[in-house]
Formats: sequence, C-alpha cells, structure tokens
Amino acid sequence: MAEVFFFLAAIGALAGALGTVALRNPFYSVLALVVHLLSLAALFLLLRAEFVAAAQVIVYVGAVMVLYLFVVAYVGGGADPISRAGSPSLRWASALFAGALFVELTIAVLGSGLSVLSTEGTGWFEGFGTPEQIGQLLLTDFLLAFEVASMLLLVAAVGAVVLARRRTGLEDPREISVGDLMRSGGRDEIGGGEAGTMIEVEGPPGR
Amino acid sequence: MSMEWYLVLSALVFSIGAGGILVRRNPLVILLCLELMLNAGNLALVTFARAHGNQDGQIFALIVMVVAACEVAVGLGLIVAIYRRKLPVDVDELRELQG
Amino acid sequence: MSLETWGWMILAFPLGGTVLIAFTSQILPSKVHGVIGTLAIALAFVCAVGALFQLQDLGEDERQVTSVAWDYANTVGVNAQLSILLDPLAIFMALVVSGISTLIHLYSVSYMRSDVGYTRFFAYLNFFVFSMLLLVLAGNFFFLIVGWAFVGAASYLLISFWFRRTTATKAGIKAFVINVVGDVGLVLGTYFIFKTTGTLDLLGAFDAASEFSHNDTDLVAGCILLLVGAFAKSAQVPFHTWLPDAMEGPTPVSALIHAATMVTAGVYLIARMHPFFEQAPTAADVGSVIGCVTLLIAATIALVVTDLKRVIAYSTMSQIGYMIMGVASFAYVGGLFHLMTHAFFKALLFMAAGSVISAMASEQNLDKMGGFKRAMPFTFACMAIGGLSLAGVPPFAGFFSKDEILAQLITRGGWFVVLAVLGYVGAFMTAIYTWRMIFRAFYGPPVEQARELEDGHLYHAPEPTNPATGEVEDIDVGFPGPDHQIAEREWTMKVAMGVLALGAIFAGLLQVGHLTSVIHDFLEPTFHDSPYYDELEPSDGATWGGWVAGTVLSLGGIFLAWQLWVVDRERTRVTALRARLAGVYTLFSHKWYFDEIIDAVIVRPFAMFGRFARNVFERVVINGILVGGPAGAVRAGSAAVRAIQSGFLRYYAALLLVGVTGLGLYFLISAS
Amino acid sequence: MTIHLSILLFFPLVLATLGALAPRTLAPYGLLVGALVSLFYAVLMLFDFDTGSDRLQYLTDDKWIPSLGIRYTLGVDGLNLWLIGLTTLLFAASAIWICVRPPDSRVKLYAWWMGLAETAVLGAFMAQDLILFVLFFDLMLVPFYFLVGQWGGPDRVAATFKLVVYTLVGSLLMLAAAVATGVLAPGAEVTFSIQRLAAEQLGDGPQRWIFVAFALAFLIKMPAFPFHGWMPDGYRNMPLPVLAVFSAVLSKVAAYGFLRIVLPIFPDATQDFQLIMLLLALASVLYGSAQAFTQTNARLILGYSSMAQLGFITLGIFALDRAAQGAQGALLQAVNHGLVVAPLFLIIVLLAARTGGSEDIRDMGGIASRAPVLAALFMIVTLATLAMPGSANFVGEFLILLGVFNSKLVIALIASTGVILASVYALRMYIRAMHNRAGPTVTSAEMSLRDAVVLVPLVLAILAFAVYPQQAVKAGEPAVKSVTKAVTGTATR
Repeated sequence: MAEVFFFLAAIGALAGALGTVALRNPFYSVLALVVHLLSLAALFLLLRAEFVAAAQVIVYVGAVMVLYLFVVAYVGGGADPISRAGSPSLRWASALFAGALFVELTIAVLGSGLSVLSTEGTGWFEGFGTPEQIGQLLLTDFLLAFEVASMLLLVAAVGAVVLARRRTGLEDPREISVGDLMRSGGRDEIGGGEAGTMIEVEGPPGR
Repeated sequence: MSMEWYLVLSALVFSIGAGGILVRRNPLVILLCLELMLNAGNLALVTFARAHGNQDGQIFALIVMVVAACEVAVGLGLIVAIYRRKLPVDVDELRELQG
Repeated sequence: MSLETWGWMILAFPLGGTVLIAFTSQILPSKVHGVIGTLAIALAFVCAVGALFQLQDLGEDERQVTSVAWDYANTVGVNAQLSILLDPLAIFMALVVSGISTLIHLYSVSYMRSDVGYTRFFAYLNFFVFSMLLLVLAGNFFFLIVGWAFVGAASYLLISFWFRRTTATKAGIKAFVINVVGDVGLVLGTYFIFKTTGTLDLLGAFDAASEFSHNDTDLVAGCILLLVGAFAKSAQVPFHTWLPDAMEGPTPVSALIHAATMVTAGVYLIARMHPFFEQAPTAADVGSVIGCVTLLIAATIALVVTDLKRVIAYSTMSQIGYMIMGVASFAYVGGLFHLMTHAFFKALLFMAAGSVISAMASEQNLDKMGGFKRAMPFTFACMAIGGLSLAGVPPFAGFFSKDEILAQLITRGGWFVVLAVLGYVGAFMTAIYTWRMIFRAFYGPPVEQARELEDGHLYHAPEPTNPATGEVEDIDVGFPGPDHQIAEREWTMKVAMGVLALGAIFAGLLQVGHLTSVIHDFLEPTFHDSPYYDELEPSDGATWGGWVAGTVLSLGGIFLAWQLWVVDRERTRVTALRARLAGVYTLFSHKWYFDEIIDAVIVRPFAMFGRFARNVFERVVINGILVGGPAGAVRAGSAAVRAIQSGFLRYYAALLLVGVTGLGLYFLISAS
Repeated sequence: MTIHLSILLFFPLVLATLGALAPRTLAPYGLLVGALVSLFYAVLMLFDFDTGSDRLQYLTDDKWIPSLGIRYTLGVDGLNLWLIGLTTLLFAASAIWICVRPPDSRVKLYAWWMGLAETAVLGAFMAQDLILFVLFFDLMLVPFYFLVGQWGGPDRVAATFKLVVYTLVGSLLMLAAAVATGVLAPGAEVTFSIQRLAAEQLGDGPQRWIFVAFALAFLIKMPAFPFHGWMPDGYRNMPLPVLAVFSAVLSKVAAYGFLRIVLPIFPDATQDFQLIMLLLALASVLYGSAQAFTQTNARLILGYSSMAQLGFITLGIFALDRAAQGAQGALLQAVNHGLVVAPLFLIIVLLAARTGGSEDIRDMGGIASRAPVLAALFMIVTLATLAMPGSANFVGEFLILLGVFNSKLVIALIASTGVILASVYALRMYIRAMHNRAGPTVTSAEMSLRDAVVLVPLVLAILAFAVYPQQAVKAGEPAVKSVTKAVTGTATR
C-alpha cells in the first residue's frame, strides 16, 4: 500500500518539478510547484512526519505560494521563453551538469553503504513526528534555533516591506544604478512602454 | 519502501531545480526553482529522520522552511522593487555587477 | 670662585647673550641688543681672565683640569660627556677669542647700526663666540666636534647674513658644506683614535696615546683625517675655496670669523692633539707640507686679486699656512704665538678695510679706489700698522711671531729648513701684496668718494647694489641697511681699532727670541709631555739670522711695492710684467683653478648622477620594472578575474553548479 | 602607579570613535583628547620605566586564540619605550593640527582614521606576539589607505594603488613567514611569543628564507633602495598632517621590526645576510641623497632624505659590532628622525601657504624676510635633520657610524659621505625656500599662533633631546645589548 502511495506521490512531485521548470508562463509554474509541494507533503506523511507535512501544506502551499501568485499577478509576468536569447550551449551545459549532479548524488547515496538505507527505516515509536513531539523539541533542545528563526522571519518581513514600499522624493528612479552611468543609451525603452496596472497610479515622479 | 527511493527522488528533484535555475530568466521562476531545491533538501532531511528514528531531522526541515519563507519574502520584495523602478524583470538584463 | 666656575661662565655668557637677544628680539628696541651682545662677550672675556688667574695659582703639574657637567650620551662604551678642559692652551685661546670678539662686537655696534637685521646679527655673533669658546674649551672629543660644527653653522649664518643676496647664500652653503667635510674628517679621525684609546675624554685619550706604536697605521690614518678637519676649517689647500667667497658676509664677520678666530681652529686642533701627531710624525709631515704649499699658493693669488677684502682673505689663508706649518712641525710656541698676533693685526686690517669699503659705499674693487690717505687718516694709520705687522717689519708683532716659527723650523733641521726658506719667500710676497693693497687704496689721486669725505660728507651710491654682481637691491631685511657708510666717524669703531693697533704693535714683545718667553712658559703645562717643546728652542744663529732675513725681505717687499704702485704712477712696469708672465698671471688670477677643478671632479659628476637617477633610473628601473612589474601582474590578474564577472546571474549559478559537481566528483573518486 | 598598556593602546581609537559620534565640529577634539591622554600616559611611562633592566615591563599577557597558540601580549622595553613616546607625541601634534586646520570634507571620518592609525602603530610597537605584530602591522595600512584615497592629492588613485600593492606584497610575505616561524619552531607546542621564539631557534635553512621575507616587508615599509617605488607618488599625494606621521612613525616600525623580531629570532640568517643588508642600506643612503639633491618638490626632497636616513638606521642595525654601538645609534636615530621629519612636513604646509599653494622650491624664496620666528624654527629643524653635531641626530649618527666603523670599515667610510650630502640637500632646501630673492608668488608672513601651537612644542622637544639625550640612550642600552648579543653571541663590554 505504502508503495502505491509512494509512487503516486513521487510521480506527482516529479511532474510538479518538471512543470515548474518547463512551463513558460510563470503563473503555471507556480501552480505546478503547488502540485509538487502537495506531493511532497504526502511523502512526508509516508515518512511519519505529520507535523512537517502539515506545515508544508499550510505554510508553503497556503501562504508562500499565494504570495507568489500575488506577485505574478502584480508583475504580470507574460510568457517567458526559456532561454530564448541565451545561448543554446548554456542550456545544454546546464542540462548536462544537472544530470551529472543527479548521477553523482545517486551514486553517493547508493554507494554510501549505510545499511539503513535499504530498509524502511528503523523502528519508530508512538507519536513520532507528531506536533506534540516536535513542539517539545522546538521549545527545549532547539529553542535557540527556534528563536533565531523567528528573528530571521521578522527581519525578512521588515526587509520585504522596505524593499517593496513606494519611494518618494527620489528624483531619478534609477539613481541607485551605477551601471546606468556606464551604459550609455538604450535605457529609455526598458520598462518604458508596458506597465502594470497598479503602478501607473503611483508611478515614480517625473515619469 | 526503502529509504533509497526517497533519496533518489530527492536528488532528482534537486537536479531539476538546479537545471531550472540555469535555463530560466524570469527571477520569479528562478525563485521557484530555488524552492524546488530547498524542498529536495527537506525531503532528504525528513527521510534521514525516518531512517534514524530521530526527529531532529524534521526540526531541521522546519527551520529550512522558515528560511525559505524569508528568502521568498525578500526575493519577492526585490522583484517588486525592480518592477517599480521600471527595470526589466529579467536576470540577464540586470547585470550591474559586471566587472 | 673656582677655576671650573670661571670656565663654565666663559661659556655661559655668550650663550645667555644669544638666548636673551633671541627672546627679546620683538620686545626690546634693537639698539639694546648691540649693548647686550657686546656686554655678554666682554663678561666672557672677564671670566677668561678670572680663569687665567685661577689657573696660574695652581701648581705647574696641576694646570690641566677637566670639569664634567653631565653625561651627554654615555652608553655602549662611548663616554660622550659635556665637559670642559681648562689648561693653558684652552685659556690662551679663550682669551684671544673673547678679547678679539669683544672689540669686534664693539665695532659692529656702529658698523651694522642701520641694518634691519641688527638684532639678528648680534644673536648670530654671540652664538658664534659661544661655539668658538665651546670648541677651545671642550674636554671631550665629542664636544670638540660639537663646537667644531657649531662654528661652521654660525659661520654659515653670518656669511649669508644678507640672505636675499644669491651670492651670499651660495657662499654660505659652500662654506658650510666644506666645513661639514671637515667635520666628517674629524669624526672619522676620532673613530680611529677611539678604537685604541677607548675613551673620548681628551686627557684620558692623551694618556692612552702611548698605546699606539710609532707611526701606527690606525693613528696615521686618524691623524690625517683630523688634518682634513683642520684644513677645511682653516682654509688650507685643497679645502680653501670657501674662504674668499665667505667675504660676502658683513665685514665684522670677516674680521672675527674669517681672520681672527674660527679659521685658526685648525691650528688649535693640531696643537691640542699633539700627543697623537708626535706619535704619528708621517701625518704631521703631511700637515707641514700642506701648510707650506698653502702659504705660497695663497700669497701668489693675493698678489693679483683686486677685491680689497679678498686680498686680506688670501693673506689670512697664507698666514694660517704658516701657523699650520709651525704646529705640524711641532713648533707650537711659534704657531700659537703667530695665531695670537695674527688675530690682532688681521682683525685690524679687516676693520680698516671695512672703514674704506663703507666710504666707498660697499664698493670693494681696488681698481676703483685711491687717495684715501688724507680723507681717512685714522683708518690709514691703522691699516699701515696692520700692514707693517703683517709684512713682518720689526718691531711689530708679526715680525716676532713669524720669525719664531721659521727659526724653530730651522732649528728642527733636515728638510724643515727647506720649508723655512719657502716661508721666507712667502714673507717677501706678503710684504708686496699687503703694501700693494695699501698703496692702491690710500695713495694716488683721490677718487670721488675720497674727495667727498674730505669735504665732510659721505658718498652715497645712487641706488644700493650688490657689489659683486651689480644687481639692484633694496635696503630691507636681507640686504645691507641704507647708511652703511659710517667710515671712521664713530668712537666705538675707533676704540676697537685703536686697541687692536696697540696689540699689533706691542704683542710681539711677549716672546722675543731669548729676551722674553711669556708664551712659552705659559703654555708649558699643556705640552709637558712633548719632547719637542724644549728641544725646539731656536738657536741663537737661527734667531738672529732670521731677524736679519725677515727685516730685509719685508722692507724689500714694501720698497718694491712702493716702486711699482706709487712711484710708477702709470703702472707701466706692472703692465709689462703682467704681459711677460701672462701664463702665470692667468693661473694666479684664476686662483689656480681650484674652483673649476672641484666643480668638474666632484660637484658635476654628482649632480649628473642625481639627474640620471631621477630621470632615467627612477623612471625605468624603479617605476618601470619594480613598480610596473607587480602592478602589471596585478592589473593582468584583475582583468582576468573581471572577465569572469559578466554580471549574468545564471552564469554565476552555472559556475556554482560546475563547482559543486566537480567537488562531488572529487569526493566520489577519492572515496572509491 | 600601574600602567596598563591596553589602555594606552586603545584609548586613541575609543576617543576618536566617540568623537566621530559627536557633532562635526567636535570630532577632531575627540581625537585630540585621545592623543593627548596617550601622550600623557606615555610620558608617565618614560619616567616610571626601569632603565636598568632588559626585560619587558608593564607586561600584558592573555589568551587570545589558544588553539593556534596566539596570545595577546603587550610589553615595553628599551627598544620600544621611546618609539612609543615619539608616536604619541607626533600623533598629538597631528591631532592639534587637524583641530586648528580641519580638512575640507568629512572631518569626522578623517579624525577617526587618524585615531585608528595611532592605535595600529602603537599596537605594532607594543606587540610581543608575532601574529599580533603582523596584525597591527597590516592594520596600519588600512587607515592610510583611506586617508590617502579620500583626502589625497590629484594622483591619489595611482598613489594608493602603488602603496597598497607594494606594502601588501611585503605584508603577505611577512604573514607567511610569521606563521612558518611559529610552526617550524622546535618547541613542543606552537607558540608565536617573540621571547620564546628567540629562545628556541629555527634551523639555518628555514631561517634564511624567513629572514628574506621579513626583511623584504620591512625594507618596503621603510622604504629602502630599491623598494621605494611607491614612495614618490605616495608622498606627493598624502595630506601633509598624515604624511608627517606616516613618514615619521611608520618607517620606524620597520626599523623597529628588525631589532625586535629579525635579529633575536633569526640570528644565523642575520649574520649570513649582514653584508647584503649593509650594501642595500648604503645604496639607500647614497641614492636617497642624490635624489634629494636634485628634486625640486619639497615633499620629495624630504621623502628621499628620509630614505637616506632610514639607510643610516639600517646600517646601524646591521653593524652588529660587539659593543652594540650601531644598534644603539640606530634606535636613537629612529626617534630623532621621526622627531625632525614631522615638523618639516608641517613647515611645508606653511611654506606652500606663502607661495600660493606651490610645494616646489623653485617657486619659493625669500620667505624668511618677514617671518623670523618661522625661519628660526625651520633653521633649527634643518640643522637637526642634517645631523649637526650638538643635535641628538648627531649622537645617533655618531654611534651608527662608529658601530659600522668597528665592524666594516670601508662601508663606514663610504657612508660618511652621506653625512656631507645631507648637509647639501637640507641646506639647499632651506636656502631655496627661505633665502634668496623672493619668488613671484611669494608673500612672506609670520607664522600664526595656531601653527605655533603645533610647531613650537615639537621644536622644543628636538632641543630638549639635543641637550640631554642620555635619558634615551640609557633606557635603550640593556635591550639593545641583549639583541645584538643574540647575534654576535659574544659578551659585551
């Protein structure tokens, strides 16, 4: 039974992953990732990680992905060709190296000689991976990591707000760019014509 | 299922993510590919937790999730900021770090 | 007060005078500074007299006292202490220096009155006297060197006193650098001696002089280096070229430093270091020969020079040649006696010359002078007394002192007799050039300036100019003052010249052949360890023969000068002589080409090396290879690294992936 | 009272930091207070110091990175006592200068970098752990990099580039050498304590290449011929108060490094390389003098004259005579040279202000006519520079030449020409600036009071040192003797 679930979930995860990479429209990519994440949550359940699976669904699929969707909608990411302008050699090289990496990792895992890998895992006790157990660990052994992580979240939240907020009083929106000074011309058409619907209202002054 | 399957799956997903980063130009999608790689790592962590009967790996996975969330928040903030400055949302065009 | 106290006070007054003048320069009126300066030196002279009496109270064996003030740099086996040595030689020199200095200060009070730098002048002058006294009183090699260099610096300051004159600053740096060459010689000589004696204390080192073997290589080298120091300071060949140029300084400076005191320091040094020189007669002989050569060369140049002050300057060189020849031949009494009498008559000559120059409104060329005899009777009298003394006419002071040297040389015998004969040749030339100068300046038809003076007013040039180059100057600081035409009207100048004239007449009586021997007896304690001191008492024959020869030669020389420059008004004979001896005349009037040779051999190659270093070596080797090499490597490296920094994010990611893959491969391979 | 070296070390930095946090006008005063307190503390130390002993005093010794055997060790002995005094004095003078003539822009940062520079230099002088020394030695470069790069002259980019590349090459070599010294030392555990390394010496082979690395680093820092390529540009472009301390103090760290590290730890290599070092030093003396003689930029005249003086110091260090006269003279001369060169650079500022901004001696002339006090001070400093007998510089030079004379006679005789050349270039500069006819753009004016506040104390220090150098030589003697003895291996007198 577990095998069936595993294969179902594995196929879902692989399909989601491939979809994320291959689909041209970012919107679809996000949706594919959602599929992938849900499949992973199922795998987590198979691995007796109830809490992690739940967190995966709630945090990732529920929150992070929604954030992605918002941004995609906001930025209005049109169809994005895969490396259209980039050199084809880079694409082939990347595929090659990705494959090589996979082969290496597989060899490393399979050839590691850890006897436990060929089993279904050591025995597990009652309550393994339940929120109770995890909560206890988080508030005892891993309290520091927990606190640091929460701090990190706070910093990231503040940082995201600062980054994304509208700036006023900045005469030239491109002032931060040193590169602009070095690159002459050809700057005007970039981002000049098309624009998202929401930014038009509050567009940077002078534009 | 033996643990090897999970790990091979994890490696496969990781490689797909890595390849995705290289071929896509939209920063949004690159962030998605990063998510893929992180999740592949998570899968490996949870698998090892199961293999050893020790929940520390799961805790680790949770922390990775937190970090991933932070990364997403900042990354998306950057994308929004780039967009607002009417800069192209394309990593190949953003090459100010060129030496 | 004790001897030591007197000794330290000799030094304290001039130093105090310098400091006082310097610190009150902006507060007190400048006239006061002349008084302060003169008083300070006069008090130093009083202290020297006090020290003299204290010294004479001591027993003859105890008349060498060292007094240490503090350890200066007493470390790693080098005992440099601030100490003074009080013995007859030191007191003798201190008396001469402070005495003459007092008179010259007095003279300067009037002479420099209108100069804007009046205060500065007295500060420098006091500093010079302090330095000179430090030199003669030093009881330690180290402070001997310090005094030695201080007088050089003071001399530099005073030569370029009119510092906006380029000629003066050039002369100043020339004098300073040659003096530094002398300092270095002195230092290196000290090293050679210190190596064996192991002490810098003078008396201690003298005691250890016997540790050297006779003509020890180290000692000869050391003594020759000491001689380099002495030659540089005393303007002996080939280190003499600075002295004529030093006449750019104000005339009192020439009188004080470049005639009476500083230039005789070389004589003092050789006399002071006599225990070493007697142990290394080879080096001493070098000194004798150079002294003799100098006295002849300088006399020949003095015969043809037309600048009034330079005639006296070359005469100074020549006279110091006598002294060096004397002391280096161990004729200490003669050398030091001549040092004293020379100080009197040469300072007198300079003062008189200064008087003439001021009447001429700074003009120094003998060709433009003439007929001052009636306009300036007092100056003429002084000049004549000085001239007679310098020429060696009995019974003036110079006659006895010069003869003492030559008689002692003859007594020494051997090839020193040759030196003595050459000395008499020099004496003949001395009489000629001295009186040539006097006759040309004071006889003949009066020039315009002289006539104005006879009418009772001073001649003023239409605008102040540099007498050497004719450049127009102003009268502000850095140039001579407006009323540099005192002539002989001020009482201070007359007093100073009068006292010196008395000295030039009567000082010779201190040491007359076998009749009196004040100098000899007084200096005996210093030279108690010298076998030559009593041995070289001139014999009767040498004394009397010398007197006769000296008298004949000096009177003959004066008579010749009279014939050539007074009797023969048109100077046809001089012109004819000049035409017949054209080669010799050119050689003399170009000062034997010493300046040109030194310039070509030392200065130019060095400047060329410097320019080569700056323009070629620095550019090619240092900047090209040593800087350009590493810098080029860094540039190339950074260019390579920069090429990787394409700015393509995915490119970086790919590199990362390549790296990770590579690392993984490495670990896999290394694990299998 | 007890003297804590850490306080002396970090006080300038702390106060400069406080100053940097204060309002703009107060910023330099933070630096000033820090520098003055350090000066006061250093002077206390000069009096408190036991001159009879050759051991380290006021030792601070603490664990720092125990797993690597690196310790935080500070100490003072005869070698660095007076150099610390010199450093604090000159930085105090420089701080006053910055207070009375603040730079045009970014005063706070400027003052802060100066504070950091003082701490770094003091650290290099006091460190008794090899790694700590290397750390402070490299730290010295950082503030000067920014000071030149931000406030420097027109060519500052090229100047900083050369300065940094050159000194970094030396520093990296030194770091490698320092690590190698600690690791290769025969002791049971890894240690970088200079004292212990001096006791447990390396074999002859490693000593040689480590010596070369250290010597190269120090020679570049000095700079010595032919490693002075960075000097002309660096000197031309550095702000003058910075240049004053740079030239006066940083080059002394290099000379001090030879005495503190190279001689005691690598005695065999020192003997092997003695002749080469002496010849390099001799070349520095002659080449520096020749250059100083032909340059017309006042800064470069001083720069090359410093090179010649540092050549003399190196000569003294490597004289290795039995009585340690050379090393003693070198130590004294290090202090002296710092003391005279700093006021000279400040005087250049005053001269340039009177020539309409030019620092070329061809544009100067006649400045003395309305500025007697300035002329007198300049004269005193000039005479001290050319090692006029009667100045402490002469004592130093006398001892150096005596030391070389006793060990290598010919080199001493050749080197003595450097003394003559010094008089030529020093006086040439003085005369061309102060004497002769006035240049077309020259306006002669007396020094103002605010300039006097800086210059007069420095000149008084020179004079005081000239009258009584005994105190300094007495303090240095035991340490210098033991250092030299480590190399010559024979009992000293």
